[in-house]
Amino acid sequence: MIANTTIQESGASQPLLAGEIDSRHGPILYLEDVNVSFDGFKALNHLSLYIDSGELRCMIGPNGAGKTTLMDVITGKTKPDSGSVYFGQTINLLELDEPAIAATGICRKFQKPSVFDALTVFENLELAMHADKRTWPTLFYRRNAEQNERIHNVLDTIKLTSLSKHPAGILSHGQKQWLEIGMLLMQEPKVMLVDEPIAGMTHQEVERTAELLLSLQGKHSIIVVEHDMEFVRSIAQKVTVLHEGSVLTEGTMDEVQNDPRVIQVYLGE
Amino acid sequence: MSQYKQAIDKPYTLTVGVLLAVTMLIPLGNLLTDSDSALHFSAYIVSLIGKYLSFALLALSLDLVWGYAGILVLGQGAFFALGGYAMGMYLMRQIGSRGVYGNPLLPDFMVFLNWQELPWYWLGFEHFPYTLLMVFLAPGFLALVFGWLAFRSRVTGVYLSIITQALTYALLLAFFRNEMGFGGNNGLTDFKELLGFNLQSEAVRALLLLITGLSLLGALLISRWIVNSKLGRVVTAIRDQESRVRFLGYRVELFKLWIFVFSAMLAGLAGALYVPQVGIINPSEFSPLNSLEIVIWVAIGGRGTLYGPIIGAILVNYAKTVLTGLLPEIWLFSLGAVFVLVTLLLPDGVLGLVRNKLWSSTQPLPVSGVPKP
Amino acid sequence: MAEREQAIDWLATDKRSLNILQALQEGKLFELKSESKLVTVQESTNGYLLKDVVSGIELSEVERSAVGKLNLTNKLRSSLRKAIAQLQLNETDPAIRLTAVQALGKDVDDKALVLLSEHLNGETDTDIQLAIQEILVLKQLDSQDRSQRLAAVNTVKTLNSQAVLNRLETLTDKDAEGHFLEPDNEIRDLADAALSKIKTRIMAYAAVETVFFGLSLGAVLVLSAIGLAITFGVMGIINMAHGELMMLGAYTTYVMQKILPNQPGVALILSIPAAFLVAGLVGVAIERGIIRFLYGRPLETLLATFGVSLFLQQLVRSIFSPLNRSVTSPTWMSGSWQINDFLSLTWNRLYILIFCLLVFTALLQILKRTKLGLEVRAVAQNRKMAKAMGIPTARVDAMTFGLGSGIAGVAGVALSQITNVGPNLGQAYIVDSFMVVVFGGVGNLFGTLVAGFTLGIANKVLEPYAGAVLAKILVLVFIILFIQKRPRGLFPQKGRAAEN
Amino acid sequence: EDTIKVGVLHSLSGTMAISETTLKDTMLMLIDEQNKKGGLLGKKLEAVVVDPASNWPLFAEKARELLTKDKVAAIFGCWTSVSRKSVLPVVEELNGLLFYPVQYEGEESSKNVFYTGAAPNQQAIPAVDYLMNDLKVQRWVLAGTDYVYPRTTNKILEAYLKSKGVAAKDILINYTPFGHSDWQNIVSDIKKFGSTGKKTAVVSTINGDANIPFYKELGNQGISAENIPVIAFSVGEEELSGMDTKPLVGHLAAWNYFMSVDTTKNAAFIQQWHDFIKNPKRVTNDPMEAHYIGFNMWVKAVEKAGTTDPEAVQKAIIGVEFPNLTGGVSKMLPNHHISKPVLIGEIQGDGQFVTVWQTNKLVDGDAWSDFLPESKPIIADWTPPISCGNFNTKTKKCSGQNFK
Amino acid sequence: MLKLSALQQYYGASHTLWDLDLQLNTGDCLCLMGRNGVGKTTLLKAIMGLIPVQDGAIIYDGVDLSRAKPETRAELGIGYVPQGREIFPLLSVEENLKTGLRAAGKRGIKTIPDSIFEIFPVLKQMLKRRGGDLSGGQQQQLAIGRALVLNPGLLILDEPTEGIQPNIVSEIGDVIIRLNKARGIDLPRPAPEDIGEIHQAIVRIQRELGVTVLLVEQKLAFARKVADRFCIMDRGRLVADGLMTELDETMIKRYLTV
Ligand SMILES: Nc1ncnc2c1ncn2[C@@H]1O[C@H](COP(=O)(O)OP(=O)(O)OP(=O)(O)O)[C@@H](O)[C@H]1O
Ligand SMILES: Nc1ncnc2c1ncn2[C@@H]1O[C@H](COP(=O)(O)OP(=O)(O)OP(=O)(O)O)[C@@H](O)[C@H]1O
Ligand SMILES: NC(N)=O
Ligand SMILES: [Mg+2]
Ligand SMILES: [Mg+2]
Repeated sequence: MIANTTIQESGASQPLLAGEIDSRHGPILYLEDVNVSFDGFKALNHLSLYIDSGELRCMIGPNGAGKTTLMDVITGKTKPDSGSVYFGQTINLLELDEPAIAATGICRKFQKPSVFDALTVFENLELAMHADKRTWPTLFYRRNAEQNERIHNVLDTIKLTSLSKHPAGILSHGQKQWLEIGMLLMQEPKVMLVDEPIAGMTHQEVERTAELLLSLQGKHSIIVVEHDMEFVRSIAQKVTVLHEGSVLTEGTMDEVQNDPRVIQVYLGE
Repeated sequence: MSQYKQAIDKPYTLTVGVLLAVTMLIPLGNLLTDSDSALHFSAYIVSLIGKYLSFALLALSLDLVWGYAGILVLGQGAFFALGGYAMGMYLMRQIGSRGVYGNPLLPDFMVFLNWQELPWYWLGFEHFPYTLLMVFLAPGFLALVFGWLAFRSRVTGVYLSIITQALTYALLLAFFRNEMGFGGNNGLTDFKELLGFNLQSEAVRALLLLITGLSLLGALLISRWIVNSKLGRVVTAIRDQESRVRFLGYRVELFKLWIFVFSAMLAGLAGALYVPQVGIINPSEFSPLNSLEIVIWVAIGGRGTLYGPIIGAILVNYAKTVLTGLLPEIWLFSLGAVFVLVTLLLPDGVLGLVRNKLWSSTQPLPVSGVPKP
Repeated sequence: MAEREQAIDWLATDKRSLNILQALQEGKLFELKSESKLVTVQESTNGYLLKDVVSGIELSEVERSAVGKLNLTNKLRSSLRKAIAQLQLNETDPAIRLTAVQALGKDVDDKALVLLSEHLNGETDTDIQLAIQEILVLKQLDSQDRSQRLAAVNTVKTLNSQAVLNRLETLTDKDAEGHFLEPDNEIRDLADAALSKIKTRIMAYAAVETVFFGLSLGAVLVLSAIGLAITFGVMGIINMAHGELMMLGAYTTYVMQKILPNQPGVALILSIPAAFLVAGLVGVAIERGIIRFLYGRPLETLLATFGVSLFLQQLVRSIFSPLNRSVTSPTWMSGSWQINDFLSLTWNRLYILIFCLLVFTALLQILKRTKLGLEVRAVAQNRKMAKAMGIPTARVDAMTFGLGSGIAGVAGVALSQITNVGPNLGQAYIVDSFMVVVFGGVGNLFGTLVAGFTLGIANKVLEPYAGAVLAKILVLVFIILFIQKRPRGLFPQKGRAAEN
Repeated sequence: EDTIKVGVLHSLSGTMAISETTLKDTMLMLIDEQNKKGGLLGKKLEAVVVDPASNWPLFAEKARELLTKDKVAAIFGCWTSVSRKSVLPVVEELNGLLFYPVQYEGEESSKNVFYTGAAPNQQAIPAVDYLMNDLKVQRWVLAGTDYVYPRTTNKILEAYLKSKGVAAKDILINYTPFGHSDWQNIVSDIKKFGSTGKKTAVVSTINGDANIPFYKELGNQGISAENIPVIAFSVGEEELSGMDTKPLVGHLAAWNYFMSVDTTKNAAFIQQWHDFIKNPKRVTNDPMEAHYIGFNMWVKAVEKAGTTDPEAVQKAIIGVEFPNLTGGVSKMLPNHHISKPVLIGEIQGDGQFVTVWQTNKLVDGDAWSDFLPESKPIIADWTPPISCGNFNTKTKKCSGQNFK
Repeated sequence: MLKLSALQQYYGASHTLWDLDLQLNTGDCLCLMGRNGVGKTTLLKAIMGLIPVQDGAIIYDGVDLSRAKPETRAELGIGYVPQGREIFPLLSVEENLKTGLRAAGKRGIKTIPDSIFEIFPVLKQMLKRRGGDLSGGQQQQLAIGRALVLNPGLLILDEPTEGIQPNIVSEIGDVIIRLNKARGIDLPRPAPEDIGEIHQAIVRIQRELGVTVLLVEQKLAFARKVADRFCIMDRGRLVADGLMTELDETMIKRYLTV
């Protein structure tokens, strides 16, 4: 209901696209045998993971299991020690840096909300907006009516219309979370990596977020990391449990919830 | 567009207005009236203002990289000096055989150090268009190479600041060397003509001032257009959260490079305008302390505002002119005290004060109104 | 002056004149104008206290203008030196005899040669015997007897002596027409071999020397940077007045020496705590008066401290005049440790190197072992949270800034021993100091140490090939390129936190 | 009240304040004294002091300010050559007068500048003559700071030494940057260069601040004046007063004035200085004497011309004579340089010099060195018919300022 | 224990807290609720002294703290767990914990109490790791642990469950309850000869003293579990309060949904 108005056709119009994403064989994201270590500590340990096109995947796991690190690997922030990471069949993400990966259509919301404090809410969204992001076109860029409308739609979605002209620096924690989600929407990504979207949100806002994410699936492949089980339950189809840097188990919510190992390391009770 | 931009529009307009008035009035006054007219300004005033305006342009250039892109360049003077040297070389070549040794090709300092031929890098500087090109290209190229290396390797913060300082320091030492062929410590002096016009004539001085003023205005307009463009916002975003911008798909290093090179070229232009008006260019322009002073002008005026640095540069240099004449023995006390007081009392620079008093905007300001991350 | 030279020669023949000659050499010999009489003097409150030259009996006190000093020139000085050496050859103290022998050996004339060989017979001290033999064996090279010469060449090749080197070179040289100066092939070949042996040793000594030069330059860099490593590296304050704090330390040394004019060594040692206090207190005043209002606005500290630096410069100009001030080096800091003719290490540099390491260790201990160390870093990383944890940030800030400033002052004491004490002292070091801290990695004290020594040695290794200026340029370019490879210095802060 | 203004253009802050502040005080003293004598042309003199802050473009700006705003009759100022070069176009454009009191590299003669310091032939050449003839020096180190004055001086000296038969391998030339402070290698090299048994000397054109660490290092590495004397052209009493002179004793300097010279004029001058500056320990030095001579020559010229008009003073001052402090009578030459005695002194433990040699008559300052091929044919003569600062005697052409 | 009266706070010209009154009794566990941006964090910061208040009083244990430095408040035993964790990123976990020792030292605590590692074992494992390198959840645990070093009488927690895995969330809940109901750190098992009235008395006093807790929390379930009172803010004002059990759907609808 929300996304239909804000998210336009994506994919075909990517100007910076390094090539069509080939997902004919199913998965759009491939991670195989990925290892990351920090000063000897293995944050990701022979991790393999496949995400299908259009899928909404929930990712849970204890604190420090490596979920954020996984996103760091996919978005190019952290280079793994070994393993392979492919976007579609053809794009080797390990060869690309962060902006190049973003340009292929992989976007991310950070665990700690990170918005641009000095820019207004509006400008934050505008910056994120899908567009030609090279220097000269950016310099000569003019916003057209359609783009304007899109920004306003997203502002509505994230309920920040009234604050649109304020610097983002004055937003409260929860408002920043919303703004980041808005920025994600503006980017029209193929793959969305959403790290703990609902931290600091009220119960009702959580519901709205769930609705939003559900409406986006199908068009976008989404990975959501969250510790709020109620929320996860409300959106989950397939859930992956990460533990000590590798996949502990994968399955439907019910399967996972009843897995004794998951209960032991994560859910408790 | 947004409210706070309107808030800065007023002083901006005022700055533009005053600059325009000054740059038109003084030169036109001098060109059109007799020397005893009230509208006729002495060569002293004209070249003084010319110098201030060149410095203002230099400060503006630094504000672009520092105020907006957050790159604290401690070597901006290097680009200024390079532009200045390019212009100086042209002016030297213009002396021709009127030098003290009458050598038609070689500048005097080369003659008495027994240089036999003009070094290759001096070739072409007899042509003004080529010189004009080099005024932009020499600093631009240096900025391009240096910036490309540094930004690509993600050198940021103080590390970047200090290596820009190292850069200008290295250039200082290099230009001091007489073997470099730039006149060593004495630099380039004794200029006579620009485009065939006598540099000492009143009209040429007035015209130089006019050109400087118009360049400054032009640069201010372009800079404002840039910072209000989306590129300007990307650059501001980079200042606050560089890594986040990458994940939005922008090539941070290219944006930084763009603004860095543009700013270096502006600085080069400032240098080129400065040299014919003060009559000398010497390696001390490369000294790290000079570059530091530019930072001070920007900070005093208010960084991240474009017009603030212009006013800062003019104020500080005017203060210097006055104080070195009025309190020659103790003026450093007063200047030092001014720096301390401005920092303590006027966190947004002099312009912050003016802005708050005159336009008492309740809107937070783009740079310092928000707690820094 | 020529008359004086003759007089010295004449005096040299009489043992009793030693006092007079020494007084003359030390600049204590004056002429009492009214009586045209030579006296030695001692400074007293009202002028000079006169003493009889020979007996040393006190005579009277006169005004300064009543006496005129007997001036010396280089020529007189060298005659004097010889004359005194001749007379001292028979002193009882072997150390004095050794110096006398060495003095005579500097340029040996026939007279000295006879004197020395005579002396050798009666000499009991082995060191002195050796020294004399060395002089004599060199002379043997000029002997008429070929076998003696061959033997001499063989003996000298083990000596690390410049005189030997010069002599051997003349044995292997050609004259203008390309004929060898030395007609005897065998001697020449032997000399050649000996020469190459000595030269190999010289190369090794030169390498040691270069490393020492580098370390001592490095020590100066480290000393000047280490206070900044705290105020800038740890606290994040861009302290442009750092150089001026060093300057204050140097001026403290000057003042201490004024207070204790006759004990420059004691004054120097006392200057260390004094300079620490002076600079430290000024630092605390700067922090309490200015910087504390600027936390969270690091760039503004640059502006304010730049103002402070101008102020301090002008302050010393007003108090001490714009001229350089003369700081003396105590005797134990002067001269060098002469290992042999080809290697000597200057004492002042050696002491400064040691001093630098001491200061560094002390500082490291303070930051590691005391609570202050932890609290400083906590405050620097998150001031508000530090407050919320109960850390008295104001006190920590003042103490830390005071500590960094105090160390700058101590560095100033060291600098006073090698360079100008003047109002510009600070500016000469500020750029280098920042460079060292950044090159080492901000916030890493150990990095500062390694960076300082690295840059020092790099500079000194390059200098012989490139010259002083080019070497410095090359080092700067090296820093610029190095930072590309390691964007956070030699010892970067690692991990997630450092990335943003 | 009607006064005659005199501009004093010396740096009071920045790197050059160390040297120049004293000259500012000297000027104030001289002006003060002249006023006590009744002023000039019946008017009081008024000093206008500004601070060009060791910043070269600021020198030009301040010169312009003095001439345009304050309308000074003459400017006494500058120290470094580059500051003079910066001021030069301004005084020429505004037809002012500049009295420049420091020894310099020559190769210049402006209608508007009077060079009261030494030209190379009044300092460097006699110094080398002394070393060669009296000390029998055979090997030469020419060490200098890398700027025009040392470069030019050393070029002149190199040419001169070679003309005297010194081989190239016996000359070592070394340049260091301003404020160079780490002399370990260079001193070690000098030591090696001088240890071959041939008498070696260092001719130092090392400037200002670099000298203290240089001499410290010399002392510590055991180079004494007896083995390798250093003769300096930029180290005077004032520089010595900031040094620990113990290790320097016996090293040399060549100047046109020493404080220790025992003449009644000098004693009076020193007394006057001590009274004025209220510090009996302050020393006097060569550039002070240059200002003393220059100022008094200007006064005489103004009196002679009856006006302070620069044009008239320029004409009147040529040929004006004034007794210098060391015994001779200096004269303003047509090339705007003056005649001076050349003294060589050895440093004493108290920071004073003992004169060990001196020219028996005054030496005329030569603007264009005879030892540089390009300058040899050039002369300066500001009297008619030549009236030019660089007149080529071969081509009979005038270049530079009065280029036609 | 804590009494706020007529508190006013502004960010520049914008009025964030309006005339706020709040009372916390010893042993209370109060949950502050409200939508995003209504001023909850602001209020906690004001209590901690991290932002100045323009007017009103903050009385803690009878002392007016409204102008006191944050350091003083920490020394008096107010522990603060900020939103967003605010770990010292370059200090190791151990050093992070040690930062509280100066203030704690005033009340006799010289070393990091072992009980903290019992509550959060992960901290013991990562003692030498830089705080900034920890995962989000690990940092949150560190932040709570750090506040506990002060052995606080009043513990302020700003959304402490944010980003924490479920089993730890419930543990944190238990911890809060335990701290609140009893004075946190369990006493060592007494030696047999000590068992007696004195020991009993100490235990009783401690239990009665309990840590007072002021909590901001959005997760209803969690809030219901740990808190015994609630308090709702809207646009800088207190609009409702009561016992946790009294928090009903209408109130939730009215104040907590958008
Ligand atoms: N740069 C680093 N240096 C050292 N250890 C690191 C670094 N980055 C991450 N780690 C460690 O790697 C592990 C995985 O961290 P990560 O942030 O991926 O966890 P997570 O699954 O996102 O946890 P959470 O749910 O708490 O956010 C953690 O134990 C963390 O301490
Ligand atoms: N530094 C600031 N300057 C101006 N306004 C601010 C500042 N910080 C916060 N605000 C505003 O004050 C209001 C209250 O913010 P606060 O952080 O206290 O909200 P909150 O109730 O904690 O929200 P959340 O649940 O999202 O954390 C918000 O509307 C916010 O925009
Ligand atoms: N002229 C000089 N000494 O610079
Ligand atoms: Mg995470
Ligand atoms: Mg909050």
